[in-house]
Amino acid sequence: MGVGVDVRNQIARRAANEIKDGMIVNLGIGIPSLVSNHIPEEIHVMFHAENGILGMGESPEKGFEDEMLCNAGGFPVTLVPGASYFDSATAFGIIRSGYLDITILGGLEVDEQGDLANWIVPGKRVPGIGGAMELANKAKKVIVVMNHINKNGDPKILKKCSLPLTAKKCVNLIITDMAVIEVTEEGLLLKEVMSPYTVKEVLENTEAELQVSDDLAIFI
Amino acid sequence: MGVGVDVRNQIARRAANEIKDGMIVNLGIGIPSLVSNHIPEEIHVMFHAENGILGMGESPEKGFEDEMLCNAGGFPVTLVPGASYFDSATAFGIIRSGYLDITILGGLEVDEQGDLANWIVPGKRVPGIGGAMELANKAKKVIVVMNHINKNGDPKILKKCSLPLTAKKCVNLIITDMAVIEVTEEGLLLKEVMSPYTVKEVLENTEAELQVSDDLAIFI
Amino acid sequence: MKKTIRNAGKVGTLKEALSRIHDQSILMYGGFGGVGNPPTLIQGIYEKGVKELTLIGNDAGFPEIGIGKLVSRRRAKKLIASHIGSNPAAGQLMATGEMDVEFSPQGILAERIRAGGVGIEGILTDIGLGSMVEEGKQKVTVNEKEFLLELPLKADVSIVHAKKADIYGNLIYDKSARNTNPLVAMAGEFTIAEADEIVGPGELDPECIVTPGVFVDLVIPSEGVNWKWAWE
Amino acid sequence: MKKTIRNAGKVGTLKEALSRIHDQSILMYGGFGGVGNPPTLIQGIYEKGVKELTLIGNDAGFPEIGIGKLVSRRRAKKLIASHIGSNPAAGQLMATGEMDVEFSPQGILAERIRAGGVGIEGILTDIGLGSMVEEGKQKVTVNEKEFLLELPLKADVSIVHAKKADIYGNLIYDKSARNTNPLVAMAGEFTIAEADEIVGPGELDPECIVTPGVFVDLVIPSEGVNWKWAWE
Repeated sequence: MGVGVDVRNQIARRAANEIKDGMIVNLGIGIPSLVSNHIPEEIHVMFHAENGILGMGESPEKGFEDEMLCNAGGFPVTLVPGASYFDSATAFGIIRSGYLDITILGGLEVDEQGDLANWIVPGKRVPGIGGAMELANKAKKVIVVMNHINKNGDPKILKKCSLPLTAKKCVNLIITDMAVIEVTEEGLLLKEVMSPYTVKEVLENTEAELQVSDDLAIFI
Repeated sequence: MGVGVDVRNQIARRAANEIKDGMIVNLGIGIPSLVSNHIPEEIHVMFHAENGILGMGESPEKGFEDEMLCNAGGFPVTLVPGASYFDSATAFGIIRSGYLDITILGGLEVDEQGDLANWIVPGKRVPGIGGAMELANKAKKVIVVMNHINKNGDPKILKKCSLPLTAKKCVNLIITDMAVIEVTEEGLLLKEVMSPYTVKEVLENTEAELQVSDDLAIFI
Repeated sequence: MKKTIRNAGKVGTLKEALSRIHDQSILMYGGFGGVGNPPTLIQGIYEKGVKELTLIGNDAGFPEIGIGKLVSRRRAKKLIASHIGSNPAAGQLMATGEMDVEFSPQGILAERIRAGGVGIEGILTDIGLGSMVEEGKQKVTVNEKEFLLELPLKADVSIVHAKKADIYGNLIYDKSARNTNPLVAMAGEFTIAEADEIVGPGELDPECIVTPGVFVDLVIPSEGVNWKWAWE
Repeated sequence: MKKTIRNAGKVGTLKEALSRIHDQSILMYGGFGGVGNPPTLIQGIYEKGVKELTLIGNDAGFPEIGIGKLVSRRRAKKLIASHIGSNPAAGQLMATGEMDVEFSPQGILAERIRAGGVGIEGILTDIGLGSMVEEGKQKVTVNEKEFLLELPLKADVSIVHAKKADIYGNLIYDKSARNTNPLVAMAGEFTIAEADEIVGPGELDPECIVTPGVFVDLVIPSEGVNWKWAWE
């Protein structure tokens, strides 16, 4: 099941709420890349890219792209004041040393332990690891944004991941088209339901055990 | 036994003869640092420094020193066109990957195997390793310049080094105030005698076995 | 890895460059998602008909973009990269067994290339531990913690794309096209840079040179990007 | 090594800087033979009376130059360096056992500091094999060849000397005073840069920044070199 532009932006908008002033943030390809569009003006964030940029700004206007200034997904970006270029080894030095406050990644499966699978479906899809393994293992906070169910209608939030893992016990927060779920020491905690879904629909479409938060909110 | 300025320059002048057009060369502290004064104008050499310079030029004139532009020994230098700055990790990357055509080092002891000791006299003198271990192990050609005998009058070219080694089987050429000696597969070969010494004097002041070259020369 | 260095006059032609690249060469390339892949050299390799290459680089580009062209036209028997998602041809060749693909986590790949360039014989990391990545790799225990040993990567020939080069081979890059290029430039037994501009001695600021010329053997003029970007 | 990052307004005072440096701190310093040692911070540490430091850096400076002052005034209980020849006080303190000295080959020391900064857990090298340097070190065999395992170095506080800094902590250095400074800047749990000049946002060329600001926690103005050089 694909999700439409509005829903993708709803997810991105909710993820943007996690980003606070002064943070260093890395956004993955796909829905994560939309998050930067939803950061309020007064929040100053340094966006990091694996290819070697700290301080990416918004997308350039059509016709003003610089083909040699792109994010890790290969799409043109701009710079903010204070930005710098460096090689990819340094870019990952920043990641491995734990300087990223938040990384927002896509996911194929997440489970009750906070394990993440997002790089390979053996025999079917082999996009490769990219930077996900380092990002998921080393960022201070790992947010996974994805559809709640896959295109066959099966849950992607599982008791135990079935696909090869990207990283173990790494995910802090899951944001889907249906729900916002926190990974806690005691398991998965349903904190918010995305409008127009109900708690019942979320539970039906989740294989993992979900505790429902006492102050459950609705995100519109 | 110290050696005077003239003799130090004689050694440096002889060492300079080994440097050919287009080479990348690293000079150690002491007598080696004098070598650059003896390179003919038409020979273009890129001098490398461990602190992170490729392309050092001659010493600045008195009063024109830049305290932030120094060689690895801490003495002011200048740059030639095509020079670059980099960090010390890269400086040693250049060394370890074998890009230095020649390194010219001082020595405490050299032996018949080409082993070099030049960093420590246990209990007496502990200057530390510095870059000597990497230079001696990885440069394409290692030239040791030193006094032929130590201050007690004892030979420094030995059957077997007694001091802790800097590197094994690393030395290609030894240039002293008395002689020029090549390290060959068959042992040490006396190639030149430094004026005003005689072969007999060289042999008397050398513990290692020396073969005398068929075309022995005198260096004035 | 000791090589003959020429201090000056490293500027040459595409033909000279291609004379260094043969069937079965181990070829390392700079670039990230096509950006920073050297277009003129890749086109030259393609037109020369070189095949059975072992390619080492960040990714497989796109089918018609950058290094992707050599992959999709079946010129590689092996690819060492961090991902191939943007080039479906790479996935197909991997599935059919026509091309062997070895994955490294992206930053570890970068460090392995750097290690090859600066003469480091291995690095320890916890990245990939407990994942498919650890298969076949040696583990080393330090202070009771286990790490994966990752080995350096080197190449017969490295190709990079620079913004400016001088005749000594000193290089500066163009914005995010820097990416893996400075690392790849160090790891080639023979390193070829194609540059958008070639300048005389002393015209590059020594403080801003990213790759010291000692790592570069040949500089050729670039004819510029000859593909249409995915976003265009 | 996770630290609190402030994106802007990293500019502070010497007093703030010194509040981070205590007796028994592990202190790493940039510089090579005094050049690139941060003079204002070193003088401040000296005047504050900090003692029993573990110092990590290329060398011991000269008795009255750079980091040498802290060594010759007995402020260090341990020194990890590549040589101490230019500071006789260091040799004396080592001989009497007042200061513990650990030597690393110079380039391996630089790589160990870099490894600490970029989150690499160990490096393999043949440098030092068969010498005194291998004492007490783990060996790892790869493809039947033996290598020494060298471990990363990190510090509680790193101090560096920059030519220019901006308010984000981005740094550029001054000629050969760059040396170990960019490596040291990455390896501190808390990194303090003293800069000859502090500029506003966007005033440093992103292509020429050597240390990205993310590695730097505090920037203070430098009062400049306050010693006489050996060559003067």
